[in-house]
Amino acid sequence: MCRRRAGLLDGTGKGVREVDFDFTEDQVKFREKAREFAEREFTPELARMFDREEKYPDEIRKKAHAEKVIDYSDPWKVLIAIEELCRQDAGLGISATVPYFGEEVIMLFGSDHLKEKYLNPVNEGRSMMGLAVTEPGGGSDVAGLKTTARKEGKNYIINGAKMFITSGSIADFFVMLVRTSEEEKRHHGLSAFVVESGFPGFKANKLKGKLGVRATDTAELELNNVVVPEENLIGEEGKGFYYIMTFFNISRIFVAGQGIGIAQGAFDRAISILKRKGREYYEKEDIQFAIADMATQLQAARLITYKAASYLFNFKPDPTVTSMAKKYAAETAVFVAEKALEITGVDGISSDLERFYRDAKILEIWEGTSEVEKLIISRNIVKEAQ
Amino acid sequence: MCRRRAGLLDGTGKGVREVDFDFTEDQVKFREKAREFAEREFTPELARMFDREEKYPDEIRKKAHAEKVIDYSDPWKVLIAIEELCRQDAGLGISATVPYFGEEVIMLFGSDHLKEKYLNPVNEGRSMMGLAVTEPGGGSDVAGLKTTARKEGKNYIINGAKMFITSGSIADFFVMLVRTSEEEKRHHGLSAFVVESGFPGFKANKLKGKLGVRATDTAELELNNVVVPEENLIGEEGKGFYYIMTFFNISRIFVAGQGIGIAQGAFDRAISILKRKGREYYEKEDIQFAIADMATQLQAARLITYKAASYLFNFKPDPTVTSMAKKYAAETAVFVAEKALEITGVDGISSDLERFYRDAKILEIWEGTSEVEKLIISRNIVKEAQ
Amino acid sequence: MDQDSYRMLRENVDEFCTRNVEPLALRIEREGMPRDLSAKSGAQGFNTATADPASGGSGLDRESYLLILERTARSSPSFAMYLMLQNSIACRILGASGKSDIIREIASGNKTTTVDILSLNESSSSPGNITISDGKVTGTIRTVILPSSDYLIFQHQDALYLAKGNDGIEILPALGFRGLGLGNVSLKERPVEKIAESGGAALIQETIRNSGREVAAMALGMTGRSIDMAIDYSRVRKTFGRPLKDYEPVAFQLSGFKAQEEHLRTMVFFSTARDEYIKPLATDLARRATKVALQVHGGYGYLEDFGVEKFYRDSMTLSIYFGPSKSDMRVLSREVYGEESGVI
Amino acid sequence: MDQDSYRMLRENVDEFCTRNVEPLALRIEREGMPRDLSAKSGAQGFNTATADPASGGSGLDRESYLLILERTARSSPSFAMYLMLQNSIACRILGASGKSDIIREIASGNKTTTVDILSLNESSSSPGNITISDGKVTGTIRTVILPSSDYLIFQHQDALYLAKGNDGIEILPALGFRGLGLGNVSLKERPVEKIAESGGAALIQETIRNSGREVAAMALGMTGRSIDMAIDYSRVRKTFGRPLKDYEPVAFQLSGFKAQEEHLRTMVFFSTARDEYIKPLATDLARRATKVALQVHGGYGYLEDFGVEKFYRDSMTLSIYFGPSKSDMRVLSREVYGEESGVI
Repeated sequence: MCRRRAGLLDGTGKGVREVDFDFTEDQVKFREKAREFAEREFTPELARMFDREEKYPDEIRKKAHAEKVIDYSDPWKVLIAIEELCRQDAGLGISATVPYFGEEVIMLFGSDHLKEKYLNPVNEGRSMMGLAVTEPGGGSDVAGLKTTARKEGKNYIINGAKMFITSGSIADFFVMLVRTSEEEKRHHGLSAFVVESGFPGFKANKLKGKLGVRATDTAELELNNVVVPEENLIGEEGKGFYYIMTFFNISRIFVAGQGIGIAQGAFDRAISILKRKGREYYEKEDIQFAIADMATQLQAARLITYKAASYLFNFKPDPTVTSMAKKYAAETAVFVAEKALEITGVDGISSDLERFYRDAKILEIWEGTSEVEKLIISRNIVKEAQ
Repeated sequence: MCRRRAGLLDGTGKGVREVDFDFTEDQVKFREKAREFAEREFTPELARMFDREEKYPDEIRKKAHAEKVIDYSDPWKVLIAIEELCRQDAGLGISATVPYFGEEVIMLFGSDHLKEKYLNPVNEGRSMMGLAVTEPGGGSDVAGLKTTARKEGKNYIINGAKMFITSGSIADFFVMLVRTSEEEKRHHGLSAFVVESGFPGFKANKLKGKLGVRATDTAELELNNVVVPEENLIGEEGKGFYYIMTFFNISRIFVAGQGIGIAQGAFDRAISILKRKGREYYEKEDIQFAIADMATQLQAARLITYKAASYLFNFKPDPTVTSMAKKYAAETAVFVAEKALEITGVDGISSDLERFYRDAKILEIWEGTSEVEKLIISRNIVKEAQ
Repeated sequence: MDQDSYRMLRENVDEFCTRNVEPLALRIEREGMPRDLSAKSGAQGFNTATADPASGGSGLDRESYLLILERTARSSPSFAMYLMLQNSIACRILGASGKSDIIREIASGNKTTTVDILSLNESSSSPGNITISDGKVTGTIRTVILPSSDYLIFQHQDALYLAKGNDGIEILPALGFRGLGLGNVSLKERPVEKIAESGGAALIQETIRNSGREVAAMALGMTGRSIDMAIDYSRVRKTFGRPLKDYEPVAFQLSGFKAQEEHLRTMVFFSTARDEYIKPLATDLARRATKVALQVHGGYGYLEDFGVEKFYRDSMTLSIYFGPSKSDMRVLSREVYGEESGVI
Repeated sequence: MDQDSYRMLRENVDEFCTRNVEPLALRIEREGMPRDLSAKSGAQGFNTATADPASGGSGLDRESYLLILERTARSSPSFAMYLMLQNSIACRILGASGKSDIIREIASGNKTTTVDILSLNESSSSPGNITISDGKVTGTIRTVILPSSDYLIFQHQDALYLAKGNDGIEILPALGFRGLGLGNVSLKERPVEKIAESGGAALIQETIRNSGREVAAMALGMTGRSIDMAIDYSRVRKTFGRPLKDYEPVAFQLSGFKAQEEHLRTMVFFSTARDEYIKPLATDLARRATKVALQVHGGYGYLEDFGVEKFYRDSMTLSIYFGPSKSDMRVLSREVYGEESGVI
């Protein structure tokens, strides 16, 4: 069959473009760069220390920015960096990529004024931003959120609370989704604002004691009559829900990238422990079966993620595939980390592997729990089926 | 992020090629053609009839050939045809694509004489071929096979038996792997021959009562002093094992195609039954969760298969990914068929869906059990890890 | 039942199976239950094991009956399902309706009875389309197990009816229990007897609900036999120069299933756990075990002749025909929560 | 144990936990077991529950001991593991070595003892590197649970040794049982007492093997508590306008786990099934249940404050520390096959 194929190509010389699974040379090089950075900067000692002390690694953020490991000019490179950084350590890796979290909302829907005032400093590494959507007792039910913004003259007055906000106690400002009117269709009453942490009435309480990704900062926000100038409204009033959902369809791909990274990192470590244990250990069939299952699922997660990314980055996003990527990569991170501990036993659980197991679990929860992703996937599919 | 990406492309105009998940227009059209053929020819009544009567559908083979549904000039089209045909019915679908089974061995390693004498009639639809490797009590341990070929003058005399040979009682000839010498490394003593079913001493006993793919023909072959002319030796003596393993690295991709087809077919039928049952049934969360899991795994299996195919069809085969594709697509077929029955219950199990459940299981057995695929995957991966 | 009677009954059933069921197992799958097997089984008292002796039943206790189901399912799940359909389903309904004449016919094995149970399954959307007037029934009853039965019991507008014979059967694909078949039964102006004025659906459903441990007993037999076959096969089949049993994953997995089988046996026969709990545990085990048993057999497992693939089909079918039941889950959930839950 | 004594002991342990363990649960995770908790628990007789009263033990029966482990694991698996380490592991070995003086110290809670069990685990490749001469030990004993113990029992060249104190601990990442910690213990020219000439490894291994049901009891407590927390949470937490418990998958899944918990309880306390069989069943259930419990809590589940994430960590750790044991499987496999199997 191979020869015939050759014959065909030789014969017609069409050289048609077809399914292609390889990255460009440029992307491959960038991946090496990101990996090299992570291996150099994210030493096991540092990773353990930040995990233990639950500190945000600001030095690492600065270095990553200085070395252009986070290159927002090419989304593929962002995805690749997330993967390679999380592969070394999810807490530090996410911390390095998180200062820009939420940026696309302003980029896509914000005024030039907002872009200039808020995004430029972020992109220059002088400022950090965050996204504030979830509320206490809220979670996946975004349309049900209760924090309100009331128009008064040229300002909005915000009251309420936000929960599980990444970089909540360290970011300079947030893209925040709040309720501006009581519409019958609840999601029509939501709007997005830029809210600075320096605004009077803004308070952040850092949440200590997370199961994993402990280097990242997470906080509960309190908003007591916070006065926000009307020019900080992003886009139009009442469109906030749509903006945020658009954003999630982008960011879920990056969460999938975190999943691949964590899974790959856990896998790497398991293989290296097994090789250290020796041939008679890793050549047992049950171990080999587990390795094959892990590697296959990891390969599959990688491909779904790249497919979703390829569609999005070429301006034809497919929300179904995006949700599949998020769900499957999260499952894969949890599955691989779990299997990695199983096949390495005492050696594994007393090593850095244990952190990957703890880190992985958040992926099934944040930016849409796996349950919510499944509902999205299923609804779309059933709708499309004739 | 999307806009920036645009900016980059506009700015540099590089238009670099990157990961791409879409088929060409030509391939998409061919898929429609194959689907249309299967839907027209593989009626549920016919599929049930051939399943019940365990008959090989020779008329369908002829039609498929006449309508060029099996277009061996492009391996992508072969893969696509296998998928779309098995999606409608695996028994009929495999039957239509199986006359050529083993062809690549002669194509890649056979003499011009063999190609002319044996392959031309096959490609013209006038003849059927098969592959005879497995032996009674043999299975995955190919190197351990016992059928012998003894040189006598200008002939080889073959004695032994072959088991589970697809098209065994209907093919005109077989690519057969036999032992030509007793080497210490067992697989060095194997050679491949073209053996005609018309040769004296050749006998085929059709195996009735398979769990699934019952339209396909399966037989046990007995070889009693079968005289095979020396020009029917494929390539060199002692290289047979290598030829067959090379072939399996091609054919496993097509088995993966069968898996995707069966999984997709089971999925289609489940969705259509659910839609008939009505909204209050399929909108139950447990059903939606199942649909999402099925669809995601199917998507993943598709992508691994296409990746393996893309590598092979571009002359850079990756045996690890090929084995992943075979294993994962087979698992997916079994998983999706099983879930499909679970979520459709009595309605599903009393419909054609039950056949998909039976058909799927063979994929975890033939052309390398899932266990063997896992050992291949794991060995390669551990070897590659530094 | 004490250990001795248990062992004696077990030996008795096993001998019956070795002599009468095992040799026919393949034929039952291909051509259906032979009539004389029902007669022989009737002579042993199996057909109406638990029915009241006053109405022609054998009056065995439940444990004995469960043992019969387990042991016969090892040879032929179709035959075990036949016994269960006559005993747990038909006889209980006939007993409640005072139709002891028919129980006597079942006991002898001369006649068979079926009950339309699947259309009451929550996963079924095909209640058929029958009309009854002047004591005559017309229409189709869909997805009937053992559609060729002499008697057919079904509910219509909550009344319970008994029809004799039928006016044609459309055979449906049957994944499992092929010895009984599955079909849509046509009835044309056929006389029916109303055997209960109301509560028909409830009676059938309750009968099914009360058969959870019986279903588990069948699953136990299917698990045990298929794993035993795989163990035997793993002793003789060599690969890469060693018997399969020498490989850890094979030996440990099959041994693990034997341990689970033993545990399930304890649960089916001796535990006070609820039937609703034991049933899904059992069907789930059977599905997993039979799949592994088939896989261990490789290509041979895919052939009817080797007798292992039927367990794969039948265990899946059993789990569909008798579960999973959302109403069971809702009852359990209500208990756990002490209030309504799982309502959407 | 009759129903009444069972209930009384249970109430007693629960009250102890409510008063003394529950309020400290988070602190135990973060800072380790406070010394005065061991004293209080010693006063209740928990520290040496099953040891011979003649050597300072409480002489409770095994069921009582299992109950203590289950109930304390509901509040703090670390504390339960502490009790198990003192009781099932240390006291049994000390008892066999006639060291009743140390058992008395354990009983009072004044001293803690640990045993190097993990280096004998099949999955461990780090036996450490110690040398003993002239009654002094030098080197590192790796992966020790509760490394800060006052006494450390370990085997070396098959003899059994007891060391007092240590010369430094390298803290290792500990996924679970953080209240005890995990570390490499350094010993430098430290005096040791040889407490058995030979059979040291076998004694430790046997002690672990005999603790299967104890491990299962802990898993039971962890399963039960995490699911109870998830059920409570599902009542109060609303999403899309309805409490979580109203959704079928939530309610049915959690209820299903409660049923499995009940079943496991029966097995742990009342069944005659082998410990090797109950243990993996229990740890597997705990792993699945705690994962679901965490997931039901959403983001809150990810926070230590809510007390559910520790069960997720601890159940995984329990299943690694105490299994899966290939030697157990090989024994089972030998029984099933009646000959060697699973050897490659």
